[in-house]
Amino acid sequence: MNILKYSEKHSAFREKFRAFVKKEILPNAEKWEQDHMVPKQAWKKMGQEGFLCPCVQPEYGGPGLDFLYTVIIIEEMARTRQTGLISYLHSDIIVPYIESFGSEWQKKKYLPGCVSGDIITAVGMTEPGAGSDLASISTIAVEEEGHVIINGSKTFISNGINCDLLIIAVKDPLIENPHKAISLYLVEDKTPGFKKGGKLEKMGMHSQDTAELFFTNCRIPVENLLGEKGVGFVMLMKKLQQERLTCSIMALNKAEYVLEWTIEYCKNTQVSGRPLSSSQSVQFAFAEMATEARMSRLFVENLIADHMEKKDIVIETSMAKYQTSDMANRFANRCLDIIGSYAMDEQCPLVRELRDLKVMPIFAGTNEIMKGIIAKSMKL
Amino acid sequence: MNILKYSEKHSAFREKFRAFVKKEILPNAEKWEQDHMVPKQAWKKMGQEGFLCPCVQPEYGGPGLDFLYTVIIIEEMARTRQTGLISYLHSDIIVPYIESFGSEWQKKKYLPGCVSGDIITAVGMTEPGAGSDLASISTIAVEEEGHVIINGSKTFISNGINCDLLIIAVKDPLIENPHKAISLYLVEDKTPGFKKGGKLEKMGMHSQDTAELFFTNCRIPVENLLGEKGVGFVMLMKKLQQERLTCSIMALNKAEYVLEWTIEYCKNTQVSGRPLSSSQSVQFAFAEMATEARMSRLFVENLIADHMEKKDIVIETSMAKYQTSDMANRFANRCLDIIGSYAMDEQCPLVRELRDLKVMPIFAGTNEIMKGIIAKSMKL
Amino acid sequence: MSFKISKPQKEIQKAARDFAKGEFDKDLAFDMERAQKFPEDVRNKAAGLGFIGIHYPEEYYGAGLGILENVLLAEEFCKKDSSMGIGLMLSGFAAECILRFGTDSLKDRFLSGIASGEMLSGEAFTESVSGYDTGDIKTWAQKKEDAWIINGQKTLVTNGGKAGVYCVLCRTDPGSIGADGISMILAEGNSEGLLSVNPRDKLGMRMVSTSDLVFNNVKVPCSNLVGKQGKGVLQALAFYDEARILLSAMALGTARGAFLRALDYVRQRELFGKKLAGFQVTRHKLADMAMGINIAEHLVYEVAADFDSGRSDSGRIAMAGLSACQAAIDVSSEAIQLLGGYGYMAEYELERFYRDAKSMGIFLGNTGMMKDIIAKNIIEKIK
Amino acid sequence: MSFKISKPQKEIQKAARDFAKGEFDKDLAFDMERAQKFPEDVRNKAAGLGFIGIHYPEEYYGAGLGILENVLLAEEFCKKDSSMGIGLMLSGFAAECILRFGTDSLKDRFLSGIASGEMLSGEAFTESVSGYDTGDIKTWAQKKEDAWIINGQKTLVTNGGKAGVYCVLCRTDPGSIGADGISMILAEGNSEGLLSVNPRDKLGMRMVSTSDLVFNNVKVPCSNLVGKQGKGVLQALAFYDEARILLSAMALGTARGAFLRALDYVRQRELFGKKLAGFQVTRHKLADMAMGINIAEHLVYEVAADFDSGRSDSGRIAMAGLSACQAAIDVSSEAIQLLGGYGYMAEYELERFYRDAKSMGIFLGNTGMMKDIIAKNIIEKIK
Repeated sequence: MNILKYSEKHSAFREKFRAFVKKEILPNAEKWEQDHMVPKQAWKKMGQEGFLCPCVQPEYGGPGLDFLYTVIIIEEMARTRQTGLISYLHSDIIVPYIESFGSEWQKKKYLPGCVSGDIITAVGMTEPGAGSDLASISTIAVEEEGHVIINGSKTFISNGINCDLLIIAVKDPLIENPHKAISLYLVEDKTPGFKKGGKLEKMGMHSQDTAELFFTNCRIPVENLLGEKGVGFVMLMKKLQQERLTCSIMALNKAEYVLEWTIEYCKNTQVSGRPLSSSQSVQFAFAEMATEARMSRLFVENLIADHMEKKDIVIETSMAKYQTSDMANRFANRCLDIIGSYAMDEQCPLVRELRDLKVMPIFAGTNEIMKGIIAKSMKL
Repeated sequence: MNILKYSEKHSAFREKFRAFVKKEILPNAEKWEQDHMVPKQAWKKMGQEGFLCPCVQPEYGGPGLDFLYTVIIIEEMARTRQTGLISYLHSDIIVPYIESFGSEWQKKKYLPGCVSGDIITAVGMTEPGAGSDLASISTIAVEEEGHVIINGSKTFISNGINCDLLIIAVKDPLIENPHKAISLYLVEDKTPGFKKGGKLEKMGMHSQDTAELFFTNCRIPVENLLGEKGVGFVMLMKKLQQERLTCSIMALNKAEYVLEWTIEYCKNTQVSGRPLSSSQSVQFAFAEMATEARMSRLFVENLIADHMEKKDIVIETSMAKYQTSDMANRFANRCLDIIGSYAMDEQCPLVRELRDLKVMPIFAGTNEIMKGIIAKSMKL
Repeated sequence: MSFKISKPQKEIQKAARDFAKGEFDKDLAFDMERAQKFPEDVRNKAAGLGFIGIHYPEEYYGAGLGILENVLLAEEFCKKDSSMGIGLMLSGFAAECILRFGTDSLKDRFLSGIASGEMLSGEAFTESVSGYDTGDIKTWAQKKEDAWIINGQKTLVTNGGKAGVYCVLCRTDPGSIGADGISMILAEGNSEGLLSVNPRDKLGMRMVSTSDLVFNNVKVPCSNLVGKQGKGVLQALAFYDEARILLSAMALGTARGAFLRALDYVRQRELFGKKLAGFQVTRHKLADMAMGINIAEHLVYEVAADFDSGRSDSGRIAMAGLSACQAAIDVSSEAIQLLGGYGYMAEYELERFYRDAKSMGIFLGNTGMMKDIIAKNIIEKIK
Repeated sequence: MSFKISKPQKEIQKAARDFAKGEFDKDLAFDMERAQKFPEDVRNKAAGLGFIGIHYPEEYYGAGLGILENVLLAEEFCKKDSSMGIGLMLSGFAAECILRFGTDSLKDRFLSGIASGEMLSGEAFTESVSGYDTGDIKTWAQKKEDAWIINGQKTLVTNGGKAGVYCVLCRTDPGSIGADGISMILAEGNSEGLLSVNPRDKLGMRMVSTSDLVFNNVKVPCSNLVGKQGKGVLQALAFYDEARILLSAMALGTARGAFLRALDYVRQRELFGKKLAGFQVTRHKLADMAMGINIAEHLVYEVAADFDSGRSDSGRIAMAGLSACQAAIDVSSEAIQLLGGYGYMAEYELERFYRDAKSMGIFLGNTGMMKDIIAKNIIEKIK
């Protein structure tokens, strides 16, 4: 039973995006990986062709499409062998904060650029001393004569170098309850006092410009407050469902890609005159992984459908985030083991997947945080 | 998103069946387990109340209901702490052979009794030398003057003692190709030459009367041929989908029952003044199992919907059969480990589940057979 | 290095193997296991040959040998028949409390009887369903003249209702809470006021009885105190370590027995015209099973030899226990699957091995508890 | 029993630890690993101190010690830095073929150079992407007067392009098929007609080069034949066994190094106002990690000591390899998870340990191959 009802328009969009991937992304993937950076131009091309922020409403320059267009972009992106043009972070995780909580002025000012690719966004939550535990952040913001002064630092920020606009989580030092002390602000690139650190050297996601960000008496106008003051936590909570869901879609598609690639490789690679796939243990491994991938896809697609109906599935998306990212890592490990020596070679596509996937159980809330959330919902 | 659309009639049926379970099954479960047998009277009561063969058409005495009624009965049966009143084997695996392949005469003769509970059925495939490999059976049938003479033996036959009617798979010794040599026949209890062996002592499923069956020059009329001669294999293949699906529904519900029971137990059992469920590792275990159960349910329900639309999902049901039966066993093992010493005690409901569940990865085609089927479909 | 047992140890191993081969009858085991009984003549013969309490000093009918020798016995017995092996090896359960902490007079009174097969012993420790909560004890013993008067209720007592002597954890300091103020006192099985109730119908380990004990003004001599007053919980924890070594060996033997039965079957059985042992997936299962057993063997023998050398590490013992019980569960479970329908039938023994294996895993203390112990040792010890 | 290394072995262990502490600089390792190079001065110092070829006889600059001592070095080095340890320990890869089967003259020519740090060695065995298909060999050597003329192409050669000598599997019997008729012949790295091509960019083990070798009428003296003509595959299989022991030790050290880094982190890092090491789930992860390491240690030390005693069992070696590589992968993977975002950052080293671990698991021969070996041994040996 097909859960998601893709129309012909959706299919045409997918074809169009596939052509774009083939022409603009795949030929550049190696270079971006080597450069540890995607040029801003690539983001602009994405925007020009209508592949950024598909869900932003037309009054703010967006195409106002449904969430299935987002799904299509993530699915295709999962097979591009690069993670730097991390459009789902921009389109489906960060920009929705502005569209949902921004003032009319903010929306008019920023959203059209987000859609066109002229504004690349980043979100600054994590700090050296605060990862999964947002309440313990120590970047502070103080109001002063119509301005807000930010001091502190953020780390592991995706799009950290490329970003033109940053949503930052800060604490009001005067409020004791950490859950009421956190606000979100919009900080533009080149604001005095906002400094970008060097790119961080990571295991994978090499084309992704992850960086530290520093704030030293960084002054921004009070109008840059996103939503209401002190409700940062609440706003974050409201967006977790879509964040986890999009991560799940990416992880699921990565897992499927890893499995499909391996099956093809084993069918076509002969050792001692027999294809690798003729080994019974390899066949059973594929049968087991195919079963899990099938179940996972059904689960995620069902969540997509529910999400589109605006149901509260924050627990279920926590399940999916942990299950898909865990599965993708298990698949990469197992498939590398199956294929033999070629698995040591960076030419082998699975190698990059192994390196890239390793962060998925960590980011967007570690899988341990996810399990804690699920357990909490069970009222144990 | 709810995959299955239960109507109010379905819900009323479930309530009615629950009441029946409470009144007629639960109070007797312990005795049946001790007796290693369910009295025929219990089958008759099931039939009288309309809980046998819900899908048999009215012209043969059945209620002609949809497959969701079957699902409801299996789901509720999974929580009865007995496996002897194995109605899904009768109603949803064996009787469908008669309804699908039987002659009009056979259907008129046998189906009303199957529905009413006057006829309990069994199916004889497995032999001492042939389990998963049906082609190697050695029970033979030879035609002789309008009769068929059967010689051989069958083993591990559920309802082996109680059965009033047996569908038996036999080989024509004159045909070499085993795939064209197998036919199915209907053998009534008390036919001369048909002898039931003693109940087999098993690890679990104690209320289930599993037996060996012996055939010594057992003569049955040629009219008892089910379907056409030599197409036994084909008929069996056609029914595998529903067989695997019903087993999956049972295993899934057993897994859910095991998990639910354990969660309740751990919430309500204090050690050193704290409930067992307050331990973080126990909470994570529950979160992980809840996630898998959730995914599995979605998968199985989706297959139920597809099956009701008569889609070919024989591969997917093979996936489900292996996944659910494997999951149920893992859950039982893990949950017993979680609850501590009470897990050694036959009073603890999980103990019986552990014993009963152990056969599910073996029967209805071992899970290794399932994986082989899945792999074959991938054309490796 | 490679653990090489000595020649005398090999002889003990062989004697155990011969004994099991001669005395552990399959049909007898089947019947007794169902009836939850142990064949007493087998116990008597085993005792007569010195197989019970081999680690007791010679003056108490022991052989003055170590835990390692006892481990070899346990392994051989359980390899031949898990249920019989368990029943025999737990004859003197908790008597190690007497052996390690008791006075000579107590040893003389009880160890001799156990080693000669005349009596069983058991632990009356826990009062909680979890089975291992030694701190939360309400049973108390009051000193009156030359005697302790014991009142309270114990649960999940091994050899409950059958033992000639129980090692009872009692609160002897009335004002104490938690683990402090608890002492270990022996109570004979036939003491007045001592009642065995609620005998358990168990998943496995069924040749050993388990019940609750009710103490109603049970009076025992003051000299029945084992070890130091107030140190009962510490002594119990030390005993658990020792008991876990033995249990690991029983699990290791059970794994081996299941493995050999499965190996035998897959070498003979054909499927689709080919021996089961010829299928790669079968072969990989055998490899996994053998590896689990190999790992358990290493860990179990090591902690046994360490114990005999006066080194005992709870963390390593927990690892040995986990690995051996997991091997027993996994190997017997997979063995059942390899035998298919036959594996599920009682006649083929494997379902019994599996039930015994799973029960031992629970009896050991569950995985969470074992990991807690391991982690505590790591975090405290590794600098 | 409990594996207790001797005092001289402990001294070797300590010397290795001190050397690694002094010479394995974290920043240097980071840079060299990215550049896929090994710091030659570290190799020279190690050779000067006798850390290379410790198992070679003294006349060839070795220390006349066993594999077990080499295992202790590998473990210590990889514990400190997996990449540096791998780079150092594989300096003389495949030279054991010379050590075990070569003439004294070959030993003198090559082992001395390897042990003194002057040259590297490598194996030129496989011609298949699978990396382990020693039967399907087309490279052939033709005898002409006093020389072998080698033609063909080898793939996935360790130290390819860097080694002073390669141990080459060649078909010397032109009419042969499969494993028969294949011999092992040494070719020096600077031989005319020998070309290293296609250097690999690898997931891990990046301080060791890997490339293909093209042999175009490469002429080597007849005396370069190692062992017996036609027995090349058997010798290669024996070498794989020995190599797997060393690889297991490297993996064991990698697991240990990752574990200690994670332990250190969770003891310091706080989450929700509590030390990470205080969460039960963290503690259980540590328990699992420690248990994996403990198991691998037992199995690896045993096969090393067995090898030194002249007993070598391919099945047990495969078990040691599987358990050690799996421990390295699991422990480094879980360590990354425990460190969260930091774990993913190169600066914290664990991502490198994980890449090295995964690469070693593949280099060892994959799980399927190891289980095939184990199963073969079981089914052939156990009666």
